[in-house]
Amino acid sequence: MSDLLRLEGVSKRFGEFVAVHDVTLFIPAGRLTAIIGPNGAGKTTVINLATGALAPDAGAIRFKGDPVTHLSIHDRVRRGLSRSFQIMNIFPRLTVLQNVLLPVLCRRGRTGVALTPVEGEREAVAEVERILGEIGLLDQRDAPAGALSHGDQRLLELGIAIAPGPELCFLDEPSAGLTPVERATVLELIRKLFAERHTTFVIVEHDMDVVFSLSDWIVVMNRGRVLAEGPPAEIRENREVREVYLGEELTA
Amino acid sequence: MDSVLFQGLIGLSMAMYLWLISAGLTIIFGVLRIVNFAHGSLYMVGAYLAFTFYGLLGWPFWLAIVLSLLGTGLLGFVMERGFLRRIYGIDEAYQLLLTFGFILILDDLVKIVWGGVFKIPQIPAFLDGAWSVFGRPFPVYNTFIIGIGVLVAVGLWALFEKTWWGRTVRATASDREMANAIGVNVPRVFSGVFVFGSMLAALGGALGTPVRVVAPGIGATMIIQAFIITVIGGLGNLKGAFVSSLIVGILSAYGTLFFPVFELFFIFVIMAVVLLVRPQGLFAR
Amino acid sequence: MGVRPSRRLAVFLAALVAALFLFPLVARSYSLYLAMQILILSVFSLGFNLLFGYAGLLSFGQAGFFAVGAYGCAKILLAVPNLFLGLVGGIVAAGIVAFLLGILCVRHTRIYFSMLTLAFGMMIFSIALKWRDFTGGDDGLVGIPRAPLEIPGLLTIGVANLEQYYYVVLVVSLLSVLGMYRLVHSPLGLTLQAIRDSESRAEFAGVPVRNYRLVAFTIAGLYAGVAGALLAPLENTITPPIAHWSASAEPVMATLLGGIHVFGGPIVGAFLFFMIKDIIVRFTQYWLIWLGAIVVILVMGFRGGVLSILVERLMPWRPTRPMVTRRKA
Amino acid sequence: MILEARELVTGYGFSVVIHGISLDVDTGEIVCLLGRNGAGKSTTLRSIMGLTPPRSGRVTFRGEEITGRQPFEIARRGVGYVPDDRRIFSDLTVKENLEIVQRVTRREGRWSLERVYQLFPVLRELSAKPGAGLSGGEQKMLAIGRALMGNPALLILDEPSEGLSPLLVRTLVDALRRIREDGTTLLIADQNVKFARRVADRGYIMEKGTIRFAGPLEQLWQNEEVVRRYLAV
Repeated sequence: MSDLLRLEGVSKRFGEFVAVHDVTLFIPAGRLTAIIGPNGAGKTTVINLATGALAPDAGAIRFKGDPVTHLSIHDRVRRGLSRSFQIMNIFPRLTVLQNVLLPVLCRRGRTGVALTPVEGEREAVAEVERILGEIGLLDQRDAPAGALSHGDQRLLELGIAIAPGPELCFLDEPSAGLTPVERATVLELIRKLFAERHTTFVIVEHDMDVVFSLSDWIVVMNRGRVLAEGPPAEIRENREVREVYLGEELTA
Repeated sequence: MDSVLFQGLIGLSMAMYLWLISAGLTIIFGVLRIVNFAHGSLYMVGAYLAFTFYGLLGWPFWLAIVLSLLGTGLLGFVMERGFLRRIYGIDEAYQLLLTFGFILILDDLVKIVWGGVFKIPQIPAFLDGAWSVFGRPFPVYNTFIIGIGVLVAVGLWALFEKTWWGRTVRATASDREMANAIGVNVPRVFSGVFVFGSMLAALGGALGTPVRVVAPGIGATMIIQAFIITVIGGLGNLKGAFVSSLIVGILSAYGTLFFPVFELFFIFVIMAVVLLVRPQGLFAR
Repeated sequence: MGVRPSRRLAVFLAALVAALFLFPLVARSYSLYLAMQILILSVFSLGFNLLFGYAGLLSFGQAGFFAVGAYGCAKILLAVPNLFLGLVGGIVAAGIVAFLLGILCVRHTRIYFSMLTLAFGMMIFSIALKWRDFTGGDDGLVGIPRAPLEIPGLLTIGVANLEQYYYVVLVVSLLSVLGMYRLVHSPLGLTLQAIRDSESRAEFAGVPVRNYRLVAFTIAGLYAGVAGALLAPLENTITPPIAHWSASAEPVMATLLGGIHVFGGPIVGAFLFFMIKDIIVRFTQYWLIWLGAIVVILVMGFRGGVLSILVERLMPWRPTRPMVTRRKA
Repeated sequence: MILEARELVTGYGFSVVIHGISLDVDTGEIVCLLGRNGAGKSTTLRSIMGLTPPRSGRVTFRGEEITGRQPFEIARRGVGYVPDDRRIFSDLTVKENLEIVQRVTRREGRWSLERVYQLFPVLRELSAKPGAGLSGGEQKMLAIGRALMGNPALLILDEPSEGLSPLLVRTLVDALRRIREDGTTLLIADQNVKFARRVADRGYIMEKGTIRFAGPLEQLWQNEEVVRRYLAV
């Protein structure tokens, strides 16, 4: 299995605080990976480094074999690397359709078109409608995104993340703040997208139900380092991991 | 050589007016995170009030200054409690616009009440006259202004480093939510800081009464100079504001001497370069 | 998405345009002059609002580009008596200056952007004020002719009197409005609005955000240039105050008055701005105090602007205001 | 009861984070709110403190309703708050960080600078250092000391054990016990069950914004099912 994304010895510090220390991570295509760990473990920082929101202090990042360490965010998106956000990040004043239309127009190189109406972009709109159908928001296509319920906004966030047609997509706590029913919907959707679109997902999650039911591979982080990685069954029995979550160092 | 030093001294006294007005702006921005466009207008109101009490009514100079500070402070209180308080959470563009609206109102209000440019009153006797510095007459009043400016700088330093009110303000500036959670009455601190900043602007205006022309519209000029200084010093940085007041004051004194044509231009060049290269200001830690 | 105006609106707009064309038949020269001022401020404000309402950047230096357009047009007219050359020259000059300064300005957003544009605008002001040989200093440029509009081999139109010049202003303004309308409803317009709503989201959708901000900045500069270039032959005299930062506040107020999230907001605002001024000035010389009060009231209670309020009243199903408001903590 | 929270519903923007939380804290108790990340513990504490006012429900402190009051009023009535991210005033010194609380809450009582230094001797050595220059563990102690300086009747701690080394956790456990012995009631949110067992009397287990289980900690701990389902990996 070839690695889609490779982080090699990546570190990032903020002032005195070492957020990520010497992390080496290989994400192969077609494997659904979950990153877990306590608060402040460096999970979101890893996403930020991989997608270009932050530049690493040390280490190298390769995507599909090419070095991307110093590439801008939008260049990485163009190469097939996308993400969703932990804190809701949609375009609240645009309609649901427009929210998803932007990344689609962008992939098609149409965002610079200045004097013809957006409606003229029929192929793009058709593609967006397909995506909205997949995420179940088609009947709300003309609602302003900011007026959607929290659960629907999370679905939309997912829709925007997959709209660029990424080969690799990071999902930062896709189920945060959802009711159990909505959570199940999001979960089902990720599974479906994974199967149908052949997008490789990497999710960061706190909800262990989600993590263990969804992923093929789990990476456990603690204090900026990778503590362990392996298939779910193995992680479940890992003593070190249990300590991080249970605090067994107290008795040690 | 002497004339160069002498010009520097003139620049120093100009710098002090700039310092007084930018100190208030800096403190308000540092704590409330609001860019108060109307700050220059508070300077103007301070000047007009001092002129009324001192120039028109002939009251003692000191009393006039104190009354001017109180009057402008009251105006600041109304602005904060009545208006700004209600829009802290919203887009900063609207905060700029609101305070811009205040400029328009205050400019015309001043015209209605005082009718345009006022006649410069006499310098009070005990501050009149000149000393011989480098063989030239240097006004006592300018010396007085420099003294006051330095005094205010030392006073502000002591206020923020040595008093509990000052520390409370610093705590609020660095984390308003946590300050609230430990028991700081944050809304009251906000009002207090805004009033205090308004009074600093008024002090600049009031002190200028016997020597500087003040007309409606001076607010728009002063605010731009204060912006330049706070940007160069770093938004919200008091020490930076003091140093950059000196730089801008002295540079423009030499500027008027050596390159009168492009003085204004170069000051804006400095402002733009600082914003581009070090947006946190030249003197940020 | 509501791009195509409704039938009633279309009829109204057609009638309005017709009325504008017939206006010189009934109007006296003062009304014509006022109408031209409104048209010019409309164009100026539309450009400003592309930057502010659509791209989320508050510029306090637009008067600088306005002045480049005005001085550029004036200098050309004083040398070559051809209005066409003057207008094109002024507009192109403003566009070039906006593009070059824009490269620097779009590196920042929010208050830092506003301060940078303020600084650059004031640099242009100080050049206008101090470079006597070129700009005439504080006397400005005087005797700018309303030279004939001449496109070699195509047409020559005399515009010496006010009615004739009115048509030039009207046609250029309508073309500008049309261009802007198409622009904000195009994929580019959508992209700018997306950047305004969430810069990071747009970047992660694959948009090179800074480049698009530069595009918006340049277009806004061009529009300011159009407005400035149209002003020069109207006034015959151009002086430095048109470049001052307080002149930059005019399109800001007009836009705010009309509404920033509706396409026509800046136009309605420009109309209201001059109407309010015209009416208040009849009663008192202190009209700015009223304008200030209106600005304060709008900011405190009606941040959508007059047109947004109208649209909400008349078409309550069409959302114009942001649906997400920050909860007070 | 020193603190009673009834049916608290709190959220941010469109999302609701806690759905009807009720809990009681008796005078002199140490109560622990347990649950994984994102269960809603922090939000519960913030609702009580007035930092994120609840949308519905009520909070009573010493018999008086404090729902919807500003945080500073709640602090002045005798609630101390230690946030999970410490929130030290970075440009005040350690000593100033401590003393300022006494100044602003104006609550007389047992705690003084001297007694806080006795509790955390390391703070005495650091007293002239600015808050920004402290390590995470030192900041944690300072945050606790700062809250104590207001002589609270109730001390609320959010994730006190998070990110601490085992040695520091031991120091923390001792300190919290001494604070209780001095007559302060404690409400603690933490994910670390073993830590909670060592300090707390009673516990609530939260999951997905609701309380799933309540009772004495020993009882909770013995319930294999509860530990596995809500707390363990």
